[in-house]
Amino acid sequence: MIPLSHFLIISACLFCIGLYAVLTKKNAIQILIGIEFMINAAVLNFVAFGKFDKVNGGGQLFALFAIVLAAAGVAVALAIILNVYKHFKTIDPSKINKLKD
Amino acid sequence: MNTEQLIFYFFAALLLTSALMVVAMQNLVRSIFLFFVALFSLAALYVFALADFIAITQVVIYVGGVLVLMLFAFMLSNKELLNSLHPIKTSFKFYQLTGIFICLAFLFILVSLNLQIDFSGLNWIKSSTNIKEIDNTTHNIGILSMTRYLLPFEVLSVFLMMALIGAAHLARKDKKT
Amino acid sequence: MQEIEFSEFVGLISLLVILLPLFSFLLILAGRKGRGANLALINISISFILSVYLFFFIWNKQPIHYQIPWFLIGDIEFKAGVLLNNLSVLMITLVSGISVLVHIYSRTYMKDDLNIHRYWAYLGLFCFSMLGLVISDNLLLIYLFWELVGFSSFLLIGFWYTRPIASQAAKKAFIMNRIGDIGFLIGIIIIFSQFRTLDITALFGDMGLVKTSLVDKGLWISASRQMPEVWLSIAGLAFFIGAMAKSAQFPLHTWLPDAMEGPTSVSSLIHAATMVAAGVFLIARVYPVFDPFVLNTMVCIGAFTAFMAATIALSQNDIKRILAYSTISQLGFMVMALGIGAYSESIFHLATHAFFKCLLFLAAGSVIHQLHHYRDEHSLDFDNQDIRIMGGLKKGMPITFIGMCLASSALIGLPLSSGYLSKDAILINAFEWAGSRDGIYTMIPYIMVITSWLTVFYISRLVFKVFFSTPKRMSMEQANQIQDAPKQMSYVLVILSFFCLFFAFSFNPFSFESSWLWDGFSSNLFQKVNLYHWLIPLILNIGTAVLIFTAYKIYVKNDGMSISEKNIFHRFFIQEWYLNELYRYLFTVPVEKFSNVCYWFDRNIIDALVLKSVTLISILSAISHWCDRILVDGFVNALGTCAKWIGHFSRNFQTGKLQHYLISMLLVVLSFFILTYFI
Amino acid sequence: MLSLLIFLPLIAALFILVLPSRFQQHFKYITLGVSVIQFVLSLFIYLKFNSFAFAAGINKESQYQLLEKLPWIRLNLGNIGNLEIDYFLGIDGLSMPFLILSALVTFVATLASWEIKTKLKAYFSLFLLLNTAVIGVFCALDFFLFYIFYELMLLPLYFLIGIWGGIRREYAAIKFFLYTLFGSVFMLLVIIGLYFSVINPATGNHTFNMILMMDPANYADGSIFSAIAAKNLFGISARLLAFIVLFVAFAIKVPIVPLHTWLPDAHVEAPTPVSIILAGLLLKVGGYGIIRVCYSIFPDSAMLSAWWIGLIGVISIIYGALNALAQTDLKRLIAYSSVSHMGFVLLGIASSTIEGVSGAMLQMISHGGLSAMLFFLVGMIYERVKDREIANFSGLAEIMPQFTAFVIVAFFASLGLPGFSAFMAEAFTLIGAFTSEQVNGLIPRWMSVVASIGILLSATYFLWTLQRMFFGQPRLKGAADWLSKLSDINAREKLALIPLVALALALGIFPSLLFDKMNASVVAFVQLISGS
Repeated sequence: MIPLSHFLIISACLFCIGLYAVLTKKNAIQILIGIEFMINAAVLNFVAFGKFDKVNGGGQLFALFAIVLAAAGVAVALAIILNVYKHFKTIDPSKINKLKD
Repeated sequence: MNTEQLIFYFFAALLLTSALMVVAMQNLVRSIFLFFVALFSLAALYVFALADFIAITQVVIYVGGVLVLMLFAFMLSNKELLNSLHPIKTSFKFYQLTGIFICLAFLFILVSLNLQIDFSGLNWIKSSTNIKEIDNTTHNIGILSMTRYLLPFEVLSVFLMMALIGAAHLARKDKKT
Repeated sequence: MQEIEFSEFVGLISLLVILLPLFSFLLILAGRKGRGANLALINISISFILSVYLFFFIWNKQPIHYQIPWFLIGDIEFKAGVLLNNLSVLMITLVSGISVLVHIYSRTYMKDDLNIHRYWAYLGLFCFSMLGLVISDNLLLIYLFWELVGFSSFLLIGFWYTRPIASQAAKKAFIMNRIGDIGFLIGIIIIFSQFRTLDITALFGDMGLVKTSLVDKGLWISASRQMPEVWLSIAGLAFFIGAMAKSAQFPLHTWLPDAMEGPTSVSSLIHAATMVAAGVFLIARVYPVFDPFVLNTMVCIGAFTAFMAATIALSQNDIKRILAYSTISQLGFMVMALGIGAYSESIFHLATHAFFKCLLFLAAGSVIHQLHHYRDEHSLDFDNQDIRIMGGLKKGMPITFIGMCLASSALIGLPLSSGYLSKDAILINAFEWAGSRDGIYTMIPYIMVITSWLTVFYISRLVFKVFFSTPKRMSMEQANQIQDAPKQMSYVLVILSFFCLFFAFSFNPFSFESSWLWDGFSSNLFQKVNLYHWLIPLILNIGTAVLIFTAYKIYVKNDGMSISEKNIFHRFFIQEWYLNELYRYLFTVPVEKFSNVCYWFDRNIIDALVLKSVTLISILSAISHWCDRILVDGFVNALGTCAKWIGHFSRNFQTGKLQHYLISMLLVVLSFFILTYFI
Repeated sequence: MLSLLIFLPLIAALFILVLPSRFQQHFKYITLGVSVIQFVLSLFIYLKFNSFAFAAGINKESQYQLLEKLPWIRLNLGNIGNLEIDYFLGIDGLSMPFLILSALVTFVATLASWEIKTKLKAYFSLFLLLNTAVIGVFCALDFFLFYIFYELMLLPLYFLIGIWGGIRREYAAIKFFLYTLFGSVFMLLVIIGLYFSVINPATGNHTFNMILMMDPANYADGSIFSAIAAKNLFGISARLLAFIVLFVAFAIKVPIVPLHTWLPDAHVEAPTPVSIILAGLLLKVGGYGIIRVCYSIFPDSAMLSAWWIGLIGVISIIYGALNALAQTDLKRLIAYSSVSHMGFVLLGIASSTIEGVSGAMLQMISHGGLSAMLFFLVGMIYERVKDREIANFSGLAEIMPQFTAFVIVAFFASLGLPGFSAFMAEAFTLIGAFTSEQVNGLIPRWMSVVASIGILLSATYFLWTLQRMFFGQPRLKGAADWLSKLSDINAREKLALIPLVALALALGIFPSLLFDKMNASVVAFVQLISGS
């Protein structure tokens, strides 16, 4: 029997790794991967808590939903990345600073 | 330490190592393959949380869908994208430090919070220990998704369709321009 | 009732007389270039006819005075109106008559000028103002026309304004006249503040205010006001200065010779016959205001002017300048005559002089005109106004020659001419007047006699040189070829010649007392001394005969004594007594210098003082500004700078980079966590 | 009626301000329309104006015409009493002529504004604001209101000179501003002093009402400016001191020697329309102020200082004329000639005789028209070739005959040729000054005689200029280039000049047009100041 807190610590580690990727990576795809890590960390939490909710199965079902959503998100994000590349000729987010005034 | 624990920690270590390597890797192709490894080990961890169907789904969707999509995305795209994806030798920058600092701070917060909270003291977790385990999770999920969670399920399906159409629209080559 | 209607009628007619030329002025100026000759002539002719009509109405009958209210100031009402008495009807007839002749003459004389419409317009303006001047009943109105006369004279002298000399002369004429105008104005002011009216009849009539005012214990007392006696003399002098400028009396005469830069017809009308007589006219109008002191001054100045101008005329070579000085000299006669009280003689001489001087000028004009044409046709080069190069014109120009001779004889005062009557009358009166004086005044008539002999000499010199002597620059045959001027011009000469003879003025050629004109103003002031009445003309004429003969010898036969051009007197005379230079160094240059000094003063003293005080204030303000900046503003600025600095700092967050925003966001989330759970 | 006259331009200015800039070519027509309406209104006022003795105005409120009196500011100041400021307008024979003059000069200045090409919106709104202020000054009967309008004139003028002026415009604008402010600051002190001295008998409050200030009975016992109390300030009579301060404030505007040096600079640097307004109206505000304020409120002090004022007038006449003679810049020459001509106004007022005051009034109106005309004419040359040096021109009569005709008219009119208004004005001023010794013994006779030399000098400088610039052979500094630029006068310029010529001629030949309307007021004024 694996204690719940172990799952949570692993998911926290995974989340931070994803966060690091999102914050520092110079490549949009890598950032996307970081985001996936973060989603997966969340999914792991769902699943871990879902262990204690067998009857309603909320944890598992929402984990399922989250996975599907993440997949859809990836598809859209990749499409966006392609378009961004077409438009800016780069996928380095630090070079895309049109948000600056 | 029994075998179950041993396997669990092995997969956990594999997950964290591969994830770290994914983010530390400069080469995109390699990091994607390592990502593949990380996802597999994550699926393994799900099994330990009594979620076999989720684990299968994880493998099918991520490994069969997302990763393939990613690989195809830059393999099918034009040559310059690939060229620009060549690893750039960068020194250790201030922003990386900042990122590490923030991540560690978050980690510290999450872990410390995790340690502070007594999960087993929670009511619903306490009560759940009395309920008998249901083996057939797949069956249970099927019923639940068509009864209790019908609305989120339908919303999700519509959303999924929208996302796919959007992705297809974004990714297509605009002939007019 | 009927009388009022009658005077209204006459008033309207006289108004018409003066307004017609004004219409021609306005219409011609508004009309097309080069036109207007006929309009001007028609208008002035109608004017002339109407004034002749008025003349017969008024002459030696009841004067007519017609007024309308003009404006009100305080409780004094000013009226504008016409006063028609013997003097004014004589003057309007004279002025309009000569104007008509000059208009006819100018049609030919000015034919070739491009801006002829301006000429006609200006002539119209002149006639308007001159006629207005003589019939006005009010000193203010007279002043108005007086200056308008000066103004139109300015325009006409400067008619050829592209010639610098002409515009210079025009300016000089106007400014010289302005000096006189100021005098006139001061006179008006004194009269007005003393008598509270400017009406001529009320002031200078038989029982007018001026005559009834008293001089008592150093005070000049009128019905309502009084002022120190000296102002009476000043008023008289002021009016006299006005007359002096207009009638070109020493020392304000120098503008008249320069005014000869205008067209000759203008010189003849304005600067010989009419305008210059305005001064004499003014003196006659305001005669009662002169006290003995002013009258004596008038005599001296008149006599001196006459003498001086005659000497200058002796030496001049420009035909028009000679005539100009001759005019000045004759005007001196008139002024002197007025000074001695020979009022009617003076007016008489004014009338005769108007005709013969006009004729002299027009004749000279036709000589100039013909010489000019001859010169242009034969492309010769000479000054067509210089009498030294003229000669032998007698044969080709008989009408001009005869006209000139008649006019000269009138000027000299030969028997049977009109001048004989008027000029000798003045001389006789002068002797009679001097009989009752002593000291320097006894010299006056003798000076006049000498002047009159000088007159004989210079005019003979002119006639002989122009018509008899051998011409320079061309042969005698060439000179004989020069023909009389075209018909229109010649007719005018003929008409004027008629007025140079005695019968136009008197049936008895030897007695001015029988002249109708003299009769119209008869004011016998002096004990009649019969001796003078035949002795003076006799002596004069004997002298005249001798002088004419001498002049003939010198200028025609070229023998006898010849006048050296290096003679000091000659130099003095030919330079016109150096008066122009004197004025230049005495007035023009100092005024100019003084005005520059004033301007310097203005810039460097007054303005500099202002600027200095401003500098002082600005130094003070600089000090206070320093305090302000360092102490008060410093604090505020520090706050401002701080805010700015913070602004710049936070601006750095706005990089536009997604990840940086994310970092910031996470830092904030982090700090919330820390705040919530750890502190 | 008067409010309409005053605020019409203000409304137009606001209208122009809200219009978008793409209509800026039409602003001048709006301004022109306003000035025409104003002119028509003022003509209407002129025709309806009652010239009988019972409507003389001056020191009797009931005799003013077109009165408008509204309580404006009422403040309870505790133990000092109630603050009482009225919106109080009205005209009498001494202010009515200025309304017509203002409207006419504004009209001409608007036509001259055609040449302004930059920042039209700002220009025309400032221009209209100035117009409001000027007319307001001539109508205001409440001293506070008067002061507000008086100061309001400064602001637009400062900007008009400072922005659209010539090369040294900032210098000129600041000089003008400082000079005028210098006068008006002290004026404010006197106004406050008067406020605390005068009591409205009807309400018992202190008041700013100018008409009440003219009556010695309204002064509070022992107040600083009370004639009976005869208090001293700094060793001299307080009333005399106040008179001098007010006089200096207005005399700067007139201007008098030695406070005139702002005038040549301001006139020369200002753009043509502003020069026109400056010379045509602003100088008259000074003269009007002296009559309406200084003399009417402090007649006793005015009598004491008449000799000095007359002397200043004479000095201004001669000194201004001599300075004009020394000028090489045509505009500066005309500016100095203004100093000389305005000296007559001072002399006429100082004489305190009916003739003198009438002459001074006529001189102001006449000079208003003529100086506007002169500056307009100079402006025409300047805008064609950007040069005004007299020596750079010769024989302009050949090149621009119609222009020269107008110049001759303007020059001769201002040098006092009879038949034009300036002559009548100067003649009556001199008559008044001369008569003064007999009537009230204020001014010695020699002043009048000396002043008449000014007329001679004015003839000298104008004719000299005429001879140098317009007569002679055509010879220009800029040769053929200038020759092509020096086109003759156009229809717009004629439209501006002809009314001015007509005004000068009309007043010169029929001075009754003006004298009749203001005679009663002048008589009342002279009675007031001579205390009978």
